[in-house]
Amino acid sequence: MHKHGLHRRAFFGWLTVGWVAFSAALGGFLSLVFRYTYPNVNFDPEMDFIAGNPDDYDEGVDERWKNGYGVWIIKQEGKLVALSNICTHLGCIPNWLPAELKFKCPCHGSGYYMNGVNFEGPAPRPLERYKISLNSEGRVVVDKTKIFRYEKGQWDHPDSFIEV
Amino acid sequence: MKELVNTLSDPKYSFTGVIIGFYLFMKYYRTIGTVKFFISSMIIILGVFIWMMQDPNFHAIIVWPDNVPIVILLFAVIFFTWFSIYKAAINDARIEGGETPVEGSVENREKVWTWPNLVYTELMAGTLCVVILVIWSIFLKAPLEEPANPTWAPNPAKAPWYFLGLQEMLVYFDPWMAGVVLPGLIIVGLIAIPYIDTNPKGNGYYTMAERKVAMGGFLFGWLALWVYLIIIGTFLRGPNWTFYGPFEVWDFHKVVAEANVNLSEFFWIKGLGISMPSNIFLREIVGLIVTTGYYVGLTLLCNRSQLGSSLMKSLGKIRYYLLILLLLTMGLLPVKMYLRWLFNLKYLVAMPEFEFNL
Amino acid sequence: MKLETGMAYRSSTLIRWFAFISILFLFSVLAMFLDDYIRPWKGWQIKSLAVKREKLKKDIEAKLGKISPEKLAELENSFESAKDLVEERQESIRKLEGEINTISGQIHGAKLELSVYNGRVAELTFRWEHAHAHGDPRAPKLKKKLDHNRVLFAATKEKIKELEASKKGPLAKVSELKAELIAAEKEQQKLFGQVELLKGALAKTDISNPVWILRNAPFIDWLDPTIKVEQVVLDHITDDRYFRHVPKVDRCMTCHTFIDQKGFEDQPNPFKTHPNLDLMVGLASPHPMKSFGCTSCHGGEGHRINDFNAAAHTPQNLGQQKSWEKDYHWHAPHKVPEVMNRLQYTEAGCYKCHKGVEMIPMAHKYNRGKELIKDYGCYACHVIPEFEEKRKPGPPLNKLASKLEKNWVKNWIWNPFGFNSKSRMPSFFRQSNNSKPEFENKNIAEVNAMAEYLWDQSEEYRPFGRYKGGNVAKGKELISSVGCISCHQVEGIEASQKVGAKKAPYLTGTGSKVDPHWLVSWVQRPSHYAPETIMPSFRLTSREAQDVTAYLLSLKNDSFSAKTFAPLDKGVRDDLLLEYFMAFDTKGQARGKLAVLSDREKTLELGKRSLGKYGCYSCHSIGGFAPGRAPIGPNLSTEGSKPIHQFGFGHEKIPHERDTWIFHHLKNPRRWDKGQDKPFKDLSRMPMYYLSDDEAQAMTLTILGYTTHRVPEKGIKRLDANEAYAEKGLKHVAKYNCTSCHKIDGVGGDILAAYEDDENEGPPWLVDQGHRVHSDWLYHFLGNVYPIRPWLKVRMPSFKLTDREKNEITAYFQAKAHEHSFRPSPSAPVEWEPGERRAALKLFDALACASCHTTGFNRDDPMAPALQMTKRRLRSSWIEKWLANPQAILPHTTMPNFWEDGEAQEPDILGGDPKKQITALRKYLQEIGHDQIHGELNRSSTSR
Amino acid sequence: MAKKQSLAQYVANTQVWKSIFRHGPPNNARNRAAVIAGNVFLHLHPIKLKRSGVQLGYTWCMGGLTFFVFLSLTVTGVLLMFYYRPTAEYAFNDIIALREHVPLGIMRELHRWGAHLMVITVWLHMFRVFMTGSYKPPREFNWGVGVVLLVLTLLLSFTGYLLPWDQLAIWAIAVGSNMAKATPFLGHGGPGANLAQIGDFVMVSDKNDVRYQLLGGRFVGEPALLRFYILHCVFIPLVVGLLIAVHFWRVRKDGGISAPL
Repeated sequence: MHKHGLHRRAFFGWLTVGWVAFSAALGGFLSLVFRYTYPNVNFDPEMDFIAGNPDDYDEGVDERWKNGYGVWIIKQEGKLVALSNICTHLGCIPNWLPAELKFKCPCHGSGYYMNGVNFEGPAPRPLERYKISLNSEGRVVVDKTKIFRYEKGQWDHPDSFIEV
Repeated sequence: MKELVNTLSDPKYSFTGVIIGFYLFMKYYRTIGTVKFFISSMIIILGVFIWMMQDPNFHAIIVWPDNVPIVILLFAVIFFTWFSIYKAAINDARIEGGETPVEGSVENREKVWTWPNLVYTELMAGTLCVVILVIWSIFLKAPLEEPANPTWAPNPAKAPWYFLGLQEMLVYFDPWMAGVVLPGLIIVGLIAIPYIDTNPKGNGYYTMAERKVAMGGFLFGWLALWVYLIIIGTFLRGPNWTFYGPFEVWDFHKVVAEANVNLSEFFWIKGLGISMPSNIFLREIVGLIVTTGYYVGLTLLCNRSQLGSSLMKSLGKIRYYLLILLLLTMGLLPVKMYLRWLFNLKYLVAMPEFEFNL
Repeated sequence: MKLETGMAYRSSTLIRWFAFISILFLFSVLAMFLDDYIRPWKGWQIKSLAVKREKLKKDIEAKLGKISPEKLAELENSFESAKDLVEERQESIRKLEGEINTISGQIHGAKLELSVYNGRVAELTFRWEHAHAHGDPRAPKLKKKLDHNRVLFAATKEKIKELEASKKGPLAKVSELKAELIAAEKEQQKLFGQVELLKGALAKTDISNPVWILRNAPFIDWLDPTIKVEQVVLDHITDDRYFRHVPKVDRCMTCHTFIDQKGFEDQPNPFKTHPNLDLMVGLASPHPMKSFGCTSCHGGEGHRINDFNAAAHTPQNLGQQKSWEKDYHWHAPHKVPEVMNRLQYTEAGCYKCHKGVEMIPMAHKYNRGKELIKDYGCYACHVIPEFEEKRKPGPPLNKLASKLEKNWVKNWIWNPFGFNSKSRMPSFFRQSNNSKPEFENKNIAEVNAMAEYLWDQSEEYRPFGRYKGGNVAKGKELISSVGCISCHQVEGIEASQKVGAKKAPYLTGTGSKVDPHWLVSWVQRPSHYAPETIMPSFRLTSREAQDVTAYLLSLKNDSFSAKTFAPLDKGVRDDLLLEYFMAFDTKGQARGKLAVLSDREKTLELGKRSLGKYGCYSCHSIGGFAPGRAPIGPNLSTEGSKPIHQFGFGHEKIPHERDTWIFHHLKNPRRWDKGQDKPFKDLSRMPMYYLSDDEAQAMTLTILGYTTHRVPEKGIKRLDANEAYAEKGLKHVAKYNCTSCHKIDGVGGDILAAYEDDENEGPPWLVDQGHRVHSDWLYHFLGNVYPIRPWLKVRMPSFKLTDREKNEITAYFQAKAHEHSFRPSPSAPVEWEPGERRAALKLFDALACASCHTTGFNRDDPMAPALQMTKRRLRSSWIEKWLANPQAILPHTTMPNFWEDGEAQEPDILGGDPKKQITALRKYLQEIGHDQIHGELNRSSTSR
Repeated sequence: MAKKQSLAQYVANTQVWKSIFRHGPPNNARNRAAVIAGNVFLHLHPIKLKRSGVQLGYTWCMGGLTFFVFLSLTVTGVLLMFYYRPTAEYAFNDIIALREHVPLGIMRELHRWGAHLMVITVWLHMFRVFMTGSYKPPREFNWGVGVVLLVLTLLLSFTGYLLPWDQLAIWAIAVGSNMAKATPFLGHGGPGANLAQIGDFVMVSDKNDVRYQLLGGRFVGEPALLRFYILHCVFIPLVVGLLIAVHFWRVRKDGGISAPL
């Protein structure tokens, strides 16, 4: 009886070991497959570019970098800022309506003032600004990897604008 | 007249209409579930539809190739909803008279040979389906627009039609709610139906009287929310996702006054007239209280009601609270819609710092 | 033990086996994971962090060392006191901040209102315009509503403005109250800002930091790893995937972590900084890493990072190979589309983008190889890119009989180096593969026949001059001073060895070689004998020509010319001819063909065939050989991509590598025949140039550059308009060897080596020549050379230039100087300001210009160019620039700087304003100038 | 005798015929049973079923039609794959080619409208099942499987939407996939994403969130086209096929078409 019980325990011990090992291995395998779906490098386009000289820009919204780089350069109140052209609602691309002095998203109608602050439609927050700086040759460099968000109070950060 | 239709089809009014209609539908389903009613109403509907099709703007929206399936779906939904109500009405009458439902009659319980009865039925249905598909394909070309251009979004940019209900929800909710939480709850809710609905009656035959709550809940979600939102999203949302009546030109420049205000702004700025506190949670305290109140308060209220206590008894606690949670979350949508229309409320809780907006 | 009923196995056994196999499975998954996670490049990156850490620590120490402790204490004090000060004012600050808060709330509220009115105005505007345009009766009502809302909108906006204005006061007060603290913080930031930045960077290199470990931890290292594959994707340089080109991807910087960062020059590879960041890789260089990657120039498989060998690293030399074998298990790359260039051959990568240019700027090794290819005339026998239109490198042989003796020619062909140690005619005979007696006999017959054929084809030529004897010493003096040594090295003339010119043949043993009458005619007017020659005329007088000839004739090599060349063996000749005929005919037919020919015809036939066989016609123009005949050597235009198995290594024990083969082939082309039993007609014929290792290596590099790579249009270096003109002209400048005398914008001036004592005695530097002279003058001058600096012994020779060449050379200088105007030199009279002319005259006297620039003035011993030529020759702007600071243009010039440091030497004239003085002087020079372009000065016309 | 034998009889008597069909014409009880039981495709059906199960008025045949449309989509889809290359350079032109110069240019229409039809039939199937209460015990699990199949049908259609690589396609997918961005904690635009950050270690960003996994990049580009192609043509159909098998098996095991107890 006693012997039988021991046997039984050993029996369940091996069964547990087997299934635990099997599930762990299978889980590991599937995790690696999951990891496989994230490539180690990406071929997305460059995230920074040189956007001419500060003098190239007039007061207002400049759309020359919208296509290709997805950036509006806006000169307002002595500051040059690089505004993202991605709607904070669902990532559509708003249009600049010069007559109404606002950005309007065609997807769900979010509206933004020239400075990028939202005022109508479903957009939850203002447009994002990118890092903008002057390089050693005095040219404007826009770096899209660094983002400044209004609602976090980041628009006062010295990298988020150039004084002109 | 067209002007009136345009105005009335604005969700503000039409959604209210749909809710009233749904109530009447549930109440008078036996009248609706008659052939006479169907034929007369079909004549009216088709007449109205043909009249509407005379309008170039409406015509243009309807015949846009990717919208055709929705028109087909629409008529199919009308027909099949009526048809099941029709059968349910018959069965309900029989049950009241002490008979079995039609499906349970001795004749229908008799077993028949699969070959050739079912096999040929299926074969013919399939063949007919191919015929429909071929004719559809011959007359309607699959849409193809300009080559993909990641730098320029068309206006309006719409998701596939079966997701337009979700896209329409985005007007009232943040993407995490409309795109993730609500669809997720829909799926979970659907899977949960058989486990929540413990009513043993109505299994295997059409009936309304024997499972009114289940029918009401499901049909409301299915017709009043899902199908209705798809129709709005597909036919009545134009450039800038602005609302356009069925007879309105999709004028790119149309502007609708929209100045939405968060609950916190209502409270601190408009109500108390002081600036917003810098602490996020303090700032949003009202919204947090209201949201908690919505779930907890309404649940408590429901517990006290007669229906609530009887449900609690019959379902048990887990089923009951799950049901309440699902219903309340489904109810969030109409609640949010009305809050938007009545008070221009943007968010109950607005925490863009955490991307948490409700 | 008995099994249970219905069981095939004992349960316990089954379960144990299952457990065992599951554990195996678990381990295999673990092994798979580790295999994936542990990659060699990760090791290099982690090592590079340690390197960076060391550097940052040093930088921080250096920065901190600069801050004095007194200053630190002072700063601390001022900070503390500022803090106390502001603390005292805390109450009023708090009050003000409360005020600001209230106003902010009001602004917020007003803005909410504003957005309501804004929306209403927008909607009503749309609706009213719509109604108005369509004649809707509701239009007036809508308009009224719109106007009402507009008023509200404007009022709200006004309110916001007022509120914002009222907020400014308290805001300013707050910052005033906090001013000291803010200032102190700024001061601190100024002092420690950079150190803080460095410290931040240092923290990132700390691999014991838990965050660092987490970021690079197994499995979650996709989130935001710091150890990761770095790469550049090149838009306009592609990998050739046969019928498709795909953008090149380079990941070299994954291990070569600091390749584009300054400050790691002393690190061992792979952490070394690129040695030439200003030209390559650097962000501001013309070839930034992001646009050009690495393998575009270096070659190799830049996208492969998991194996040192997969990237096709190629060692520089055996030593490096050995150490790589030890460190990285290096083996020769195989099955690799493109092997890396050895370090010494890196410049081979330049050519694929820089095509169609005479020289590639900064690619010194490549340019040297190309120069050597040009000098040795490789392009004559091989098709080589960029050399398609070059003239034949050897002299024409169609008037040979009037110049040389037949016996000498035979000896020369047999062994050119026996006569001229620096011969550029290569050796075809007496080589390792044809020095068997049997082969030598045949070769002797061939040489004899070739000479006979050349004499047979030689045209009549009568030298126009007669050599009557001259002064050898004077001749020697002339040769060393007049300019010959810029192209020739001449035996017995030391200066010529100093210059070491290689453009033209080394002149040795001339007296034993050429006919004296021919020579005297040649030195005087080379084009009389060879119209196509590039040798210019130095405008020697006949006396001078006699002297020069006398010196050249005094150079003898009689032992060479005295040797009588072995006579033609007719039997051998006939055998050779039979072999030729039998290539297509039967033996009988061949014999028949031979029998028909006369004895002389047989010799000439063999001569012609031999000249064809050895490709003599490629370098020399020979009668009877049509000009369009295909070159004898293989096409080298894709040699750098030729598959390795297409190179014949024979039985030589040499590593089977492309560059090695080319190098050894250049050194000794006949070596591949070693150990092979080849019939006479199949022997390798590429001649021997006796190249030095250095030369062979340079040429190998250049040839390796000729690959099949097709860089897309976008990636190729395109010349702008200036560069294109400069490039066109440069071809002529190179052809006529202008740079051997003139240092053009810092390049060339080889002959100046002979004028170490005083460069003013040598040919003038051409600095900014396009800006300096009028283009029409230069054009004229190139066709009609006249002395500008009559005191110089070296002469600008007269080249036979076509109009087009003159034009393009002029344009070359203009383009180089970025001078876009082709304005002819001024002809209108000078316009004077009042009193300016008098001042100019005074200055001209005071500065004693005429004491050096004498011709046409009062002395006959000029030391500087005649000023009368100034008007038509020099551009006004250049004259002023020259006057202002001559040394800035020509450091060695004897022209004094009269306005040193912008200070006039004559403060009385024109108020001592240097600018005005220079202008006045320039105007004067232009006034006294001659009008005709030609510089033959008419003395009588000069006046003061 | 042999002369009178018709051709049909002759063929039916050959060894080949008999090896394939092991029973006579299904005109008697034995053979009607045999034809269903002996055929791999037909044996999904019971040999006999309740009369209401055959009635179109009860079942609307929507489930069967959904399966049928799925099969026809598989066939047309496989045929379309012969001409379609999922790359940014070619995808659009190949779609044009399918209509303009490939024979049977209606193939794409059949596939696209078929896809819409399948969404409709699967919805109506679910509607019918709910209306007849057929999800009730013992069929709860199969209803769950059905809901998953409904979701997968929508995903199939959604992933296929991108493949023509036109404006309609990428912007519909952009709008749709941006919702993944808003997934709480897993999408970089969702609630809680910015809590998952230690110093400059951003755990949820546009480079590692669920949308990146879905698209293989930060936006709808060529990797997204490839991923959607694989999902559409291989991955989801395999899962759907598997679940359909489960679904059908459970229909049989749970008592066939529902009927009053």
